[in-house]
Amino acid sequence: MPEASLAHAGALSTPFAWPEEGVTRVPYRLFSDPEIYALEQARIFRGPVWHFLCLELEVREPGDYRTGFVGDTPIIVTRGRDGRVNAMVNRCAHKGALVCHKERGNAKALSCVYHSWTYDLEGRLMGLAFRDGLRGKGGMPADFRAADHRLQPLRVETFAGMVFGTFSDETPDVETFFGPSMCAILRRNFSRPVRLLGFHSQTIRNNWKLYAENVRDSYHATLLHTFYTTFKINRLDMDGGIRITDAEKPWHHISFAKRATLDAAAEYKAAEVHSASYDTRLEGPELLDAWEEFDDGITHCIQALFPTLAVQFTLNSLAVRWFTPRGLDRTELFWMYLGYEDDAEAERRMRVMQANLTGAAGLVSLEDGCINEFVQRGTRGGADAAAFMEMGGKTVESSEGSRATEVAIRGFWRGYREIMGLA
Amino acid sequence: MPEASLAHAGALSTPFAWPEEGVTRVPYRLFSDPEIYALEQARIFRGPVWHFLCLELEVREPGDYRTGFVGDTPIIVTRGRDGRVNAMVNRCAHKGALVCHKERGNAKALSCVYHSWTYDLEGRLMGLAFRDGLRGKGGMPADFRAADHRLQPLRVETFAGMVFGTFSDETPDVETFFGPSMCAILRRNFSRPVRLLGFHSQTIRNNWKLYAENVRDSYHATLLHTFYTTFKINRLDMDGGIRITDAEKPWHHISFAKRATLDAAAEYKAAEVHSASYDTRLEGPELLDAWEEFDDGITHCIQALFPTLAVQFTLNSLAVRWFTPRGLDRTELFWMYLGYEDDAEAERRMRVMQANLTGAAGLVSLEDGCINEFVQRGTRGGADAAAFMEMGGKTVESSEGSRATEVAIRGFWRGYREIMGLA
Amino acid sequence: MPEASLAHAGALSTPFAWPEEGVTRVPYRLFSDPEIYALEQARIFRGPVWHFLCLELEVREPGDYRTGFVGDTPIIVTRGRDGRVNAMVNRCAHKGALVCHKERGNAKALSCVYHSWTYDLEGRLMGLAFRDGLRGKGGMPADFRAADHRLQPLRVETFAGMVFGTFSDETPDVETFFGPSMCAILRRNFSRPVRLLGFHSQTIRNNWKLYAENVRDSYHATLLHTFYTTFKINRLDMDGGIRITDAEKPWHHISFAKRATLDAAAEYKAAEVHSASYDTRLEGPELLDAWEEFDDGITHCIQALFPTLAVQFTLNSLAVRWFTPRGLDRTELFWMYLGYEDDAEAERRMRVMQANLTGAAGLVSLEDGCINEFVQRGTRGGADAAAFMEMGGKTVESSEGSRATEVAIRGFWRGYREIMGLA
Amino acid sequence: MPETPVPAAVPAAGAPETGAAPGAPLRDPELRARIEDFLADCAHAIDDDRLEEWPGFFAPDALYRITTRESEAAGLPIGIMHCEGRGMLADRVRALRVANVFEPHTYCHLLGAPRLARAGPGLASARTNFAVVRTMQDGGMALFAAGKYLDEIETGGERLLLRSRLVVLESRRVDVLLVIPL
Amino acid sequence: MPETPVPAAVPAAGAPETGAAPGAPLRDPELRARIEDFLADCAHAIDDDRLEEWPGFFAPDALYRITTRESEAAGLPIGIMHCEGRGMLADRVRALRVANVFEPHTYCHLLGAPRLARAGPGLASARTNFAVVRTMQDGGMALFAAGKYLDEIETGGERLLLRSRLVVLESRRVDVLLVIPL
Amino acid sequence: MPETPVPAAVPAAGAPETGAAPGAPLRDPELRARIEDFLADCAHAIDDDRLEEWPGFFAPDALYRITTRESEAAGLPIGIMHCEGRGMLADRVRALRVANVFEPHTYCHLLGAPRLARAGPGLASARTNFAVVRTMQDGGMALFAAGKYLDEIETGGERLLLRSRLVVLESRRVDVLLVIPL
Ligand code: FES
Ligand code: FES
Ligand code: FES
Ligand SMILES: [Fe+3]
Ligand SMILES: [Fe+3]
Ligand SMILES: [Fe+3]
Repeated sequence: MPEASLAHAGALSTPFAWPEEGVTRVPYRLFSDPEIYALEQARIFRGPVWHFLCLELEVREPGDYRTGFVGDTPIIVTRGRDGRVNAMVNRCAHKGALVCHKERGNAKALSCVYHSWTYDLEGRLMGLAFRDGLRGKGGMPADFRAADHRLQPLRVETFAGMVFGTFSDETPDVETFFGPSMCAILRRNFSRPVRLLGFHSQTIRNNWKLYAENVRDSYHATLLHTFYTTFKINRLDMDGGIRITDAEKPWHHISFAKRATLDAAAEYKAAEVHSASYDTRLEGPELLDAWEEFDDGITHCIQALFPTLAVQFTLNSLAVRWFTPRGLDRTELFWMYLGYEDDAEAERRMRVMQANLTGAAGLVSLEDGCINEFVQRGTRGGADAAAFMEMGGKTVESSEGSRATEVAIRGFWRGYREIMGLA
Repeated sequence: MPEASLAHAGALSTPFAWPEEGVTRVPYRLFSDPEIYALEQARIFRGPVWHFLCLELEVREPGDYRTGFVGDTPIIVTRGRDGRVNAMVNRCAHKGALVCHKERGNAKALSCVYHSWTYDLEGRLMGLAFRDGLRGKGGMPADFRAADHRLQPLRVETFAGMVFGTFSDETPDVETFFGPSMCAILRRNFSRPVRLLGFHSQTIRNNWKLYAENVRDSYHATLLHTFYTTFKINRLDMDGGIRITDAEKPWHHISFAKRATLDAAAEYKAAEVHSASYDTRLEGPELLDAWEEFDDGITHCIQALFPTLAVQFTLNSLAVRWFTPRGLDRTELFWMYLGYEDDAEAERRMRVMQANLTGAAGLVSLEDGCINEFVQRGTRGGADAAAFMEMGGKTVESSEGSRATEVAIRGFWRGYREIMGLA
Repeated sequence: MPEASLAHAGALSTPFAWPEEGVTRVPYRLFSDPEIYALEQARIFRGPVWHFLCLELEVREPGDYRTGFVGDTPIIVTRGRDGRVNAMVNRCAHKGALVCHKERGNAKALSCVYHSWTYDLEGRLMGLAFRDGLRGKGGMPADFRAADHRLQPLRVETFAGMVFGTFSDETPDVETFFGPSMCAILRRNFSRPVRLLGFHSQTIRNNWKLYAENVRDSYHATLLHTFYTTFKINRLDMDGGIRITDAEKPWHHISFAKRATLDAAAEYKAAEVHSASYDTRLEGPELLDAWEEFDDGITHCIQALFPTLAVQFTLNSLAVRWFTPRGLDRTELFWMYLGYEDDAEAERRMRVMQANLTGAAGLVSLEDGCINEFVQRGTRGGADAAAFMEMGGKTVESSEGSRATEVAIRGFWRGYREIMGLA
Repeated sequence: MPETPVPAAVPAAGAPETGAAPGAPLRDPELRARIEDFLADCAHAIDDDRLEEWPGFFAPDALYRITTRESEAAGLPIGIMHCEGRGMLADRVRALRVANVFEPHTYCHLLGAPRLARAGPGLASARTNFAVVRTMQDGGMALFAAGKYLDEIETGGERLLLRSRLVVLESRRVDVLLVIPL
Repeated sequence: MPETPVPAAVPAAGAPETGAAPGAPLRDPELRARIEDFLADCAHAIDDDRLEEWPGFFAPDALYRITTRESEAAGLPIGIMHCEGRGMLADRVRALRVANVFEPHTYCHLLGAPRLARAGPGLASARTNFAVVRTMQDGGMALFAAGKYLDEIETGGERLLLRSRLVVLESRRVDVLLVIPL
Repeated sequence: MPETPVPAAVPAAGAPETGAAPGAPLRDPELRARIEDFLADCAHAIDDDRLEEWPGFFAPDALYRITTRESEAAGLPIGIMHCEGRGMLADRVRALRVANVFEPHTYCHLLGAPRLARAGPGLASARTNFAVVRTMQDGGMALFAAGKYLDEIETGGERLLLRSRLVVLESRRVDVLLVIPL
């Protein structure tokens, strides 16, 4: 079916009805229906939502550009001569070619290689070859006006060193969209100039929303990622909780823990946590060398921003993680590791070592590379069945005292359902 | 289109009408229409049909499990503590992850790695981690009842060492479903304890039903598999025939031949059988060493069980073959080679040698790896055309005297059409 | 959706409306909608259009056959005993298998390997194995008539050494379809017996129509293929133009240039042609050795024949190029290089050298391998947007004086729209 | 439910230089060169469709088996192909030429460095990882097979000969069919 | 917008025989043979799931890093894996055995010819292109990784040992996950 | 309709140790090592984007052709690339740098063991199977090319030089385009 046909849920060839239990149930059809995927492109990715585009440091100098995606739509982010950051669709106004076919670069202007239509860094058409033909023959008609043609712009806002873009005029400003509580913690993390330490990505074989759930699933970490548990980096029996940062729009959340407060709970013995089988001596203990970086005692903190961004500060490892749908059952997950410009050598060294914990080969994250695929595969043939998520109750509200809850996932689905218009 | 939408033929976006000539005609659309594929999942694979799951010997001990598929749906087969064989959908009752992500194993209980929901070997939920949260915070709501959650069970019956499963309560018992005549020959083949001698699979690039036809196509063997003919292992001019084992439900059949009765027919010269070009001397004749294993003179016997199972006894080679759709134009074909526990060394050796005849590299079967793909590719652009199958007449009835017939294929389509509800 | 369902534009699940500006606008949906693809199969590839099948020299001798495709439909071209060229669908009349599974060969008759149904070189059923069964058992019913079964034929015409086929009885004869002006230049190119010098293909990752545009895009060559420009092989400031060979049916065109007439135009400086950066000294100048082969001064001439064929004579390089859809966003592009039987050794040597300019690794054509993919990717998420093509005006008429025009592309869409019945 | 036992710490020594390959290292440059050439020739004969030469690389009573890693681990006697003696190899080639029906395709063998060892007097062992790229007549190209050759090579005679070749495939699943020997 | 500068004509000489590999050519047949066997053994130990042997191929204080071509070019300190010392290698293996959850799969390493050079007394350098074919338990087989090993090998002792191995992957994108070392 | 004639039985001898490679075996360890390093260096220069060095591996009047197995079998003079002399190789490199437009990508060459032979005084022949893994800037990685190098190598001078390299691709179909030399 053409994407064009799916601007509204009403256009679905098979009507969709959310179970009456609400967001404690999620029909598996949402992960396997190509029409739902097309609808998401229109309602979420081209809709009233702020999408992470890149970090400001990736387009530091005027003329720097960096390409990416908002959903399926190819995007260019540029730093203008005026120092402002711009974003536009990477689709030539002439015949639709990618204007930038390199992922990164620096250019005075954006020139499409097909017919040399050339745009300024804001995406305005500056000129085109042979506009008046040659020797008065050929060329564009008299009524051609360059001003009528430009690269489709996105609204752009930068916050805490991150660049966000949206296709919609309805989207409230970034700080309103994410809310003050979320913005405060982001400011904490990006209080000083950051430097890029590492970058790679993963292809995960699942619908993008399964990873969105995974990021919000404070219930699984200690059970699936047993390295976490074993080495007491992050356990549910540390002080910690889930903060829904906006009760009205419970789409985003913060998950935090304080390592120092560990008080081993009996439930861990009860729980079928196979990490029990692992003795905790590391032959290379420097792997976990860390220092107290903040005075709030928070040693593990993840901010999940609707729909596809997460910022994490685990021990001293600062990383920005985001993901992009690559089809119904493929998602690309990007990892960007950061440090501060003024890090001491020893500090940088510890951040480098701690990066072993996360990413595609992360000792405490590699399971997430396959677990969502297990759900994608497990739900095949089950389009009529639904997930059951009542851990921590059936409501969507902060759970400051416990992370043994699925509240943040329910919050995601609240937002998804609202934006998608799925009654 | 979501699978969910196709419970009935009436839901097809393009109405389907079977040609008036009936099952002597098969529209090629059936091999290329994704909606038909989705409908098959509901009507055949989740419908009132017994599906082969595995051999009993694969789950010999209590706690043994083995995963597989019924159509697109992932399945677990287990041997319970009570020694009974169970089957259930490999989909966690929590959020749908594969509960078993290893193909085989032995376990006291089935524990989902995502959040450690744990099930007994019958698929009943035994417990889940942090059900009551930690220190009274978090956990499941008060009205949570473990008994409400379990892995979706299949009905299971074992027969002649084979494990069958069905999703439907309407399916009659296995012996009724396959019929006494079929069951008799299966008992003959599995009269003594069997041992696994070999296992591998093939990806064939065709719709699963083309292989279902191929297995029932007694007309092609001697023409396509010229090695057969040349070495007089199986020819149409041996005594043999096609037995439709249930006139009412002509879905299954037995094909048999008696090698000793070969009486070279003139038609072989007439027929364009290019094996004529092959002189019959083998430099390694031990390849075909065999012994008379049964006193009924039958040296070649194939039982085709609707929809996707075949058991074959060719010379002394006993094999179970089954296939699973892997999409509209992909099918996985599994080969399992067997011998008897009490085989003499010389007998086992002959079974091993004879295995060269079949399988992915089988001297007389490798053509089936590509021939159905040739049909898949030949019928592209021909969704409105249909196959013509009147060899051996237009009816569906046993043909004890000849295998120069397509009766068994027509029988398959009779069953397919009935179950699919395609008028 | 089954192909069967899309015989008419009315069958589209989402109605299509062409923009009121007409063929100066092309909605990107046409490159990404699977229903449009299916409709093209019925209306264009199985419709009233002549399709290039192969060169006569590929089936020189009686019994020679060569397989190929018309859209998705597999085809066989044969040379009959009577010396005439035949074409038929490569789909057995029995059950639909490819009758020829080798790309080329010579055979007395066409015999399907599945059940040995055998056809003469015109596709008539000659015989089938065991038609009367064996010893009077089995075989075809009494009312079976071989004459009722044959390979589906295509109408065939040969012109200038090229073999064309069509499924429709409405298609006018080849010379009428392509028009006298086009046929005249084709005769010029194939005035003497040709010899095959080279053959290869490319997979390009775009919808087939993007390449059809590319071939007709006289505006891009000098801007994208800077090697062209730099070495003054073909520039817009040479005498040259676009000849729409049939005003009524402006589907085909001829593009030509006269190298000797180069008169470097100021617009080249103005144009953002990055070739400026390349100094023109070749270390191996023999690459461009050429001779004046015709007295009309034309040194660069491309004939684009609707829908998927182009014949080119660039310097002394004669090549036939055609392309076949391999799905919505895949196309296979074939290159066949030719010389004349009576070429002198030095001439053949120059044709061989000049072949470095074109093909998958062509110094002036390799960009076309990726540029259409850039459009395919650039238009993702833009199904509602459209290309803008007013270079050289908004009309469809010859532009003898200039190639700074998109007239030939507009001509293609005029034909496409008419045949597809897209109002 | 990890069935694997907890491993011991790093093995004190573990003679990594010999690893799994049995017997003493084979370091005679001349013999190494001969074996490397021999193994390449055997692969090239297949790749170049000189299949009639292929049985000539084997001893008259050689054993040639193709099986899968999974079957080998399970000790199953039936793999995917089993030939005893050069005659059966020749029969395979002749069946391919005159009897079997399949779409034309070619192989391109990529061999890793063979791990050689002395396996007895006049006998060398070689373990060679390999990959085979299969190309169909329409240009479709894919990784068809990957695995290892476990060879016993007779080095005593004037020409090297395979006494046995066990082809262990990584995958238990074959794409379409296997007719050209690996 | 080609940022690349216009290159000079063909370099007069450019010592192509040594190319990028630093140091003097290493042509001693005996040592070449030992190193070739050593590199093969290290790959086979992984392929055969003898992972507990793998750290034994490294010097006690060895450096093992997996990074990407793109990250290496950008000089980024964080790649995909970073181990200092044999102990961290052993920890990786033990985590794989007892802690990490993933679908069972195997590797098949294909190594190109190692380009050897002398890198100092008792030290050799090797650059070896490689590809790893990953096979899942269901038979699914794919090219999982390609790139180059940049090794420093201690040749002084009785056994060869890796002083450092830098694994540079061609792709910055990993398919699913990376848990078995490359 | 099998056009292939019925083959004879197993060839009595068939000199499998030399197989297709012409001329006498080349067993001098020193020269084998030099050639192996030379071939690896040539591949690494391409893989590392040191393309300006690449023509330096060829003799001034060298012949470099890329063609397909199918075209070679048919004796067609036009393949996919045809360069006569080092100058044309340099022109290809410069066109790639400054004129041609394409999406950035890299190669990783995997070379099988070269089958070496003496082809005359001061001349060696080598047949080397290869595969090239192409990686796009977005991390997309695929088997791009497989085939064989048929080389003539001048061994007389101080540096080895390719007198001719014929690149025979398995597939007649190129994925997208070919601009970086193979
Ligand atoms: S498509 Fe960009 S200039 Fe024509
Ligand atoms: S999905 Fe299985 S326990 Fe949560
Ligand atoms: S399909 Fe061609 S003969 Fe049966
Ligand atoms: Fe996680
Ligand atoms: Fe068969
Ligand atoms: Fe072009």
